[in-house]
Amino acid sequence: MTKLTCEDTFLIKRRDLKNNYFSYVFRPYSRAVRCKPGNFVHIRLASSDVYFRRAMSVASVNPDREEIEIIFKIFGRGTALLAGCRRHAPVNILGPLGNAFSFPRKNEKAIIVGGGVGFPPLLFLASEMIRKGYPPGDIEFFYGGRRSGEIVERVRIRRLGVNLRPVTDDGSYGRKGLVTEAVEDYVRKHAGERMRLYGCGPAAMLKAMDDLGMKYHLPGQLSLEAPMPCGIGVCLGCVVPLRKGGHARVCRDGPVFNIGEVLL
Amino acid sequence: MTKLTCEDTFLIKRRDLKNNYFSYVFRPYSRAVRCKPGNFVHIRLASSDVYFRRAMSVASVNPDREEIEIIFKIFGRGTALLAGCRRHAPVNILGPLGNAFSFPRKNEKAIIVGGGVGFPPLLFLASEMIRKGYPPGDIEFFYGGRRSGEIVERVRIRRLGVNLRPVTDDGSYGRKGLVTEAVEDYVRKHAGERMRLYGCGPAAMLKAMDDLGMKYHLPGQLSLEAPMPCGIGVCLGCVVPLRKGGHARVCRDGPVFNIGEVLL
Amino acid sequence: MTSGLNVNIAGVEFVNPIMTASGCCGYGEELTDFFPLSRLGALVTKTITIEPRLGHPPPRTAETASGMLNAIGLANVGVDRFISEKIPFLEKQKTRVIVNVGGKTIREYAEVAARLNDYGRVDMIELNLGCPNVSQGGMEFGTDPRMTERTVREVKKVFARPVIAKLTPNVTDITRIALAAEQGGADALSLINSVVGMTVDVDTWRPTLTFNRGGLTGPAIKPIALARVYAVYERCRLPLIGVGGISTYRDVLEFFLCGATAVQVGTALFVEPDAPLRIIKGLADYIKTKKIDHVSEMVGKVRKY
Amino acid sequence: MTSGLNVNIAGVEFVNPIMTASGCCGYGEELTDFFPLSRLGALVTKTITIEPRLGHPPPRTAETASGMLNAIGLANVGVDRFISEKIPFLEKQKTRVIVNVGGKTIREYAEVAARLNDYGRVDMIELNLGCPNVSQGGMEFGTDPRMTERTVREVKKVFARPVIAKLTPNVTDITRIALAAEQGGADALSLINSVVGMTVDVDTWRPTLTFNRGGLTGPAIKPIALARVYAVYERCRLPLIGVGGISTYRDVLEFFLCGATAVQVGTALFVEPDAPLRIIKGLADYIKTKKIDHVSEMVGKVRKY
Ligand SMILES: Cc1cc2nc3c(=O)[nH]c(=O)nc-3n(C[C@H](O)[C@H](O)[C@H](O)COP(=O)(O)OP(=O)(O)OC[C@H]3O[C@@H](n4cnc5c(N)ncnc54)[C@H](O)[C@@H]3O)c2cc1C
Ligand SMILES: Cc1cc2nc3c(=O)[nH]c(=O)nc-3n(C[C@H](O)[C@H](O)[C@H](O)COP(=O)(O)OP(=O)(O)OC[C@H]3O[C@@H](n4cnc5c(N)ncnc54)[C@H](O)[C@@H]3O)c2cc1C
Ligand SMILES: Cc1cc2nc3c(=O)[nH]c(=O)nc-3n(C[C@H](O)[C@H](O)[C@H](O)COP(=O)(O)O)c2cc1C
Ligand SMILES: Cc1cc2nc3c(=O)[nH]c(=O)nc-3n(C[C@H](O)[C@H](O)[C@H](O)COP(=O)(O)O)c2cc1C
Ligand code: FES
Ligand code: FES
Repeated sequence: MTKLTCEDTFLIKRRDLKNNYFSYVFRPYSRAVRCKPGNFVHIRLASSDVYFRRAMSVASVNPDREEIEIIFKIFGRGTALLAGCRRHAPVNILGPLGNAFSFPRKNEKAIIVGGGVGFPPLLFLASEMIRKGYPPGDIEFFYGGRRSGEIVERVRIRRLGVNLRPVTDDGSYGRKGLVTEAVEDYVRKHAGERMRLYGCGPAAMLKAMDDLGMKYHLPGQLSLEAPMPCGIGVCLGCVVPLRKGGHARVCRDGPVFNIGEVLL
Repeated sequence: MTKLTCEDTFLIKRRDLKNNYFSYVFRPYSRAVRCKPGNFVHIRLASSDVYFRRAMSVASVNPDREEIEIIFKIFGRGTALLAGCRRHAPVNILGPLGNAFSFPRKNEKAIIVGGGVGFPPLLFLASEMIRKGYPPGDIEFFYGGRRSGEIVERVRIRRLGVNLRPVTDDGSYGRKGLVTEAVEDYVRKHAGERMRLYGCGPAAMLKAMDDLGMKYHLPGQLSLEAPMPCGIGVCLGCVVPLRKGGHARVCRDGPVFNIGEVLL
Repeated sequence: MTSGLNVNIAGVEFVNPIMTASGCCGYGEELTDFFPLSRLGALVTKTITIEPRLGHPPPRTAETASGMLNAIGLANVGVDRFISEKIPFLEKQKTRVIVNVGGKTIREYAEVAARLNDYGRVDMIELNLGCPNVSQGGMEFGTDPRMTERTVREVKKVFARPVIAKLTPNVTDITRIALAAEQGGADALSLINSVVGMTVDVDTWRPTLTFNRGGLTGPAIKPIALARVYAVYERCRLPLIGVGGISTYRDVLEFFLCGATAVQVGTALFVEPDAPLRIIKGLADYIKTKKIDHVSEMVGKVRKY
Repeated sequence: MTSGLNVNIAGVEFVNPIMTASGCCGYGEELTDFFPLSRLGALVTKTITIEPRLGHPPPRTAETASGMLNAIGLANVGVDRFISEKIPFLEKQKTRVIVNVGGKTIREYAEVAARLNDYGRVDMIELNLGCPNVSQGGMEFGTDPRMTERTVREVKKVFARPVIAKLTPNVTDITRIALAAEQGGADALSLINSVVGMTVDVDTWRPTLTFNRGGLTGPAIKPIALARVYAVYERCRLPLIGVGGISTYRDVLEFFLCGATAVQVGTALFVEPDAPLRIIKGLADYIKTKKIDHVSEMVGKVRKY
């Protein structure tokens, strides 16, 4: 069995998506082929302030060219440092880590719900579903953000053939309001149809998704975030409480959990 | 009075002098005009391993363009990090710090002796002496290194019009042996002439220069090195014992000391 | 098995002096994704207590300058599940296994030790005498010499193989605690456990950890650990296992020179799970280059001024 | 004088809560190259002893991960030269002056304090009760509650203005020492002094400092300092001055929230001599943005779990 390891790779493509969002492509990353939607990589940012790696969901892969992409937003020290990387800079990556989303059944509609910087793993999920033969038209891609500028990579998402349903807090792009309100309207309107929910985004959104899934008895999965010192399951720092009692590690038992599994 | 401060500047010229030597030019550095031969700047290298600044002698200035130059060799973590800076990178500089060399009298020959990476402040010294009207032909510029490749910036030194006298351990360039042996031969041969010694280099070389100055009753100055946490005289970390008793701070009472002053 | 690296502590042979520290490698399962555990000198498990423990609610880790703060709160599966679920896995691993043991009372320490005594797979136990992250038990044991001595003595009565006492640095004079552990019959000492610390999230005005304070670890504390190892080495003859801020083979050399016979790598595993491999290779190369026959030749050899 | 920043400690008014820590700003002369000392809340001098001291031979500082180790050994000009050479300079500075005092015996502390009592320029004295860098004096005073209490008491008898006790973190329970200092009559406490540490130069196998061990300071120890401030704040009512690893105004907020009324900036001055100006500005902006009338409103207000 090939072992996991920390791998030095290079930032070979760096796109500024505006509004503090960036897309980074790393190559050569020998484990690109093993990355599945939901997996994340743990990125080293050698600096005195930022001692831990930072987790970043895989946003796309090109296994032939041994490339992976991440998309991130500057939030604090860690991501600011990451944003300072120049093209060709060496970057140390540990991964792929965590579990993956399970694909919907053929007869299920996929209700994908991304909030803010939670959309990258869902972009990967949608792409992979389509690549595996799932009809793009059966994918509802809800994407919530504060303002129009926070809905990035729209063209790219549309190009997949999915139904992009943008929602902004201020209505500056797409529907106005909370993305989960839009989802609930959709779910109610299509009551009786088979659907599967997929969500990734801020804590409040995940909680609303979880409630919604349980209320309408819809199956689905949520990808969680937590500060992750190790990312591999040994430090027990990233735990979340489970509904059935006990803790789960977001990094290893997740980051993807079934709706209803975690006490959000 | 204008106060000292830490100043952000940019690496605008980066020359690889081979054999791990580099010349860096920073701009705009508003205090360039204040730098005198012997002064050093204290350079910040934000990193977890390298908490302190690193001292670097000023190798040249261009006051009109607000530029200063340093020349360094990769030695350990600090200089390795410095060498990793790319062009246009911001660099924080504190300085100019320390005292300066005093120029020779008109009737004195200047015997300048650089060992390894000790030559940059002497390069600045020679240039400034010449600019102030001192005849280049009266400057003997001894420059010792291990191998030929370690004698850098030869053309530039020669172009000053000084008598460059290279010495290498293995004889691969210039005279073979120790630079201080060459100096002693010269001093002995020119006994009776008025001379002033200037030295900067490894500890053993400085010791030999000090002995030589005292043996032949020659005045002169040596520029010392010490690990410098603060560089401004407040931590008392960089002290050296004085011959008359007590300690002197290399950063503030030096780095330039008279021959015979310090217990080397 | 690189020659020159094997060490013997209290009669137990280790292929090399690099262990993974308690609480930083779980029970070993996850690390097998990175390397066969046989590459390690030993694996030291998370602290095992008599009852399973969930630990403190999250957040229970925080980042600090060159280090981290944690108050996991001794989350563990408890000795029963450790025996039924983890020992079978460990049976298949060709490495030394040191089980770290904790408790709220001396009796609890002894009970866990007694249960483990029946399992030959447990080569040694290490007593966690100074965990800053629990309200009851932990700290008291390691800050009071009498408690230290009694805890070790009671455990020695019920556990037939060697017992290591792991000491806390949060004391005025660690050598007194070390000598007390020796008096109690300890076969070796591990030092140090984490250093009490605290940080505050200035955006929320809340402590960064739900337990309010926690244990500081990582490169930041290496000088603290080295000073403790050296102080104890000067006064106590037990073999010492150095822990605290190790991430490179050069860090390990510092610990050897200060008197450690072996070392444990903790927080560094979070940044680089395969750090032990890099460290072992670095050590092997170092002794080869320096023509040192055996790492033991360096132990305590710092050339003190 | 930005409003909302002034603080009062034991009846003495400070324009702001930012002081420069002992041993990190000499006697103030050098810092005037960077800013007028009037910008500071106070300047705390290097420890003054009865006799002049050269300190330990170099090397006496070393770099560590996010910090440094030092064993300067209380090098200072002695109280006589301090009075004749430094006080005249300080007379001209419009800042509060706190003179840090050390000694090998209680008597020496008292003698220095008595000499300084005659100079009104000395607004307060701070007793260095825990310097890890001298063989005699220093540490003992701050690790034994009785010695702490007696030292403070004797000094209070001869020095008429407020006396600050500066505590060492190298103890099992700092609150006991704090209460002892209070008992002895201390008007305020500074915490913490440096943390005992050691590092080894693996190229030479020598300690990096000629004193072998030294004191760890800088960002690395900030969580240690915060935990001590918070522990003492919970038990002791004296005003606290936080020290340890401060380099930004956000660090200062953490200290306020944990219970410090003022803070000292030490090692950070080495990296950035004008750090105090940046910090003062950051604080002023923070309270303005957050609509906090006065920094004192934050003291001890960490929202404990
Ligand atoms: C599985 C997973 C996938 C993610 N995917 C993405 C993504 O695709 N795009 C994206 O923009 N963001 C992603 N994140 C979030 C990202 O990892 C950053 O943590 C987040 O953006 C915070 O930004 P920062 O590091 O700049 O913040 P900072 O201000 O540097 O850190 C925020 C706080 O969290 C703490 N912290 C940060 N990282 C850790 C850690 N590893 N361990 C412990 N504490 C820590 C810091 O100490 C600080 O208190 C993901 C997180 C997880 C867990
Ligand atoms: C006045 C002066 C002028 C100098 N001019 C030059 C020059 O022109 N060109 C040049 O190449 N070099 C110059 N140096 C030396 C330079 O500052 C570096 O210290 C030296 O090159 C060591 O390299 P490093 O930092 O990579 O080594 P490292 O391995 O990073 O450091 C070497 C050792 O010194 C310690 N150390 C380094 N810096 C400090 C500090 N500031 N305080 C305390 N300890 C420290 C480190 O901890 C380590 O133990 C000068 C030094 C001085 C004092
Ligand atoms: C997240 C975490 C959990 C820990 N859990 C334990 C534990 O359960 N028992 C124990 O004795 N030490 C525990 N420790 C302390 C380590 O074993 C080690 O003593 C300490 O981290 C110092 O080493 P390091 O700096 O290499 O991490 C833990 C440390 C960390 C960081
Ligand atoms: C080089 C140096 C010298 C010091 N000298 C003294 C001293 O003479 N007296 C004293 O009480 N503290 C002394 N200290 C301790 C500082 O005042 C302060 O308590 C400690 O450095 C922690 O703060 P910091 O992390 O901000 O530096 C010294 C610290 C350093 C780094
Ligand atoms: S991040 Fe360490 S267990 Fe999840
Ligand atoms: S480097 Fe601090 S006094 Fe010289």
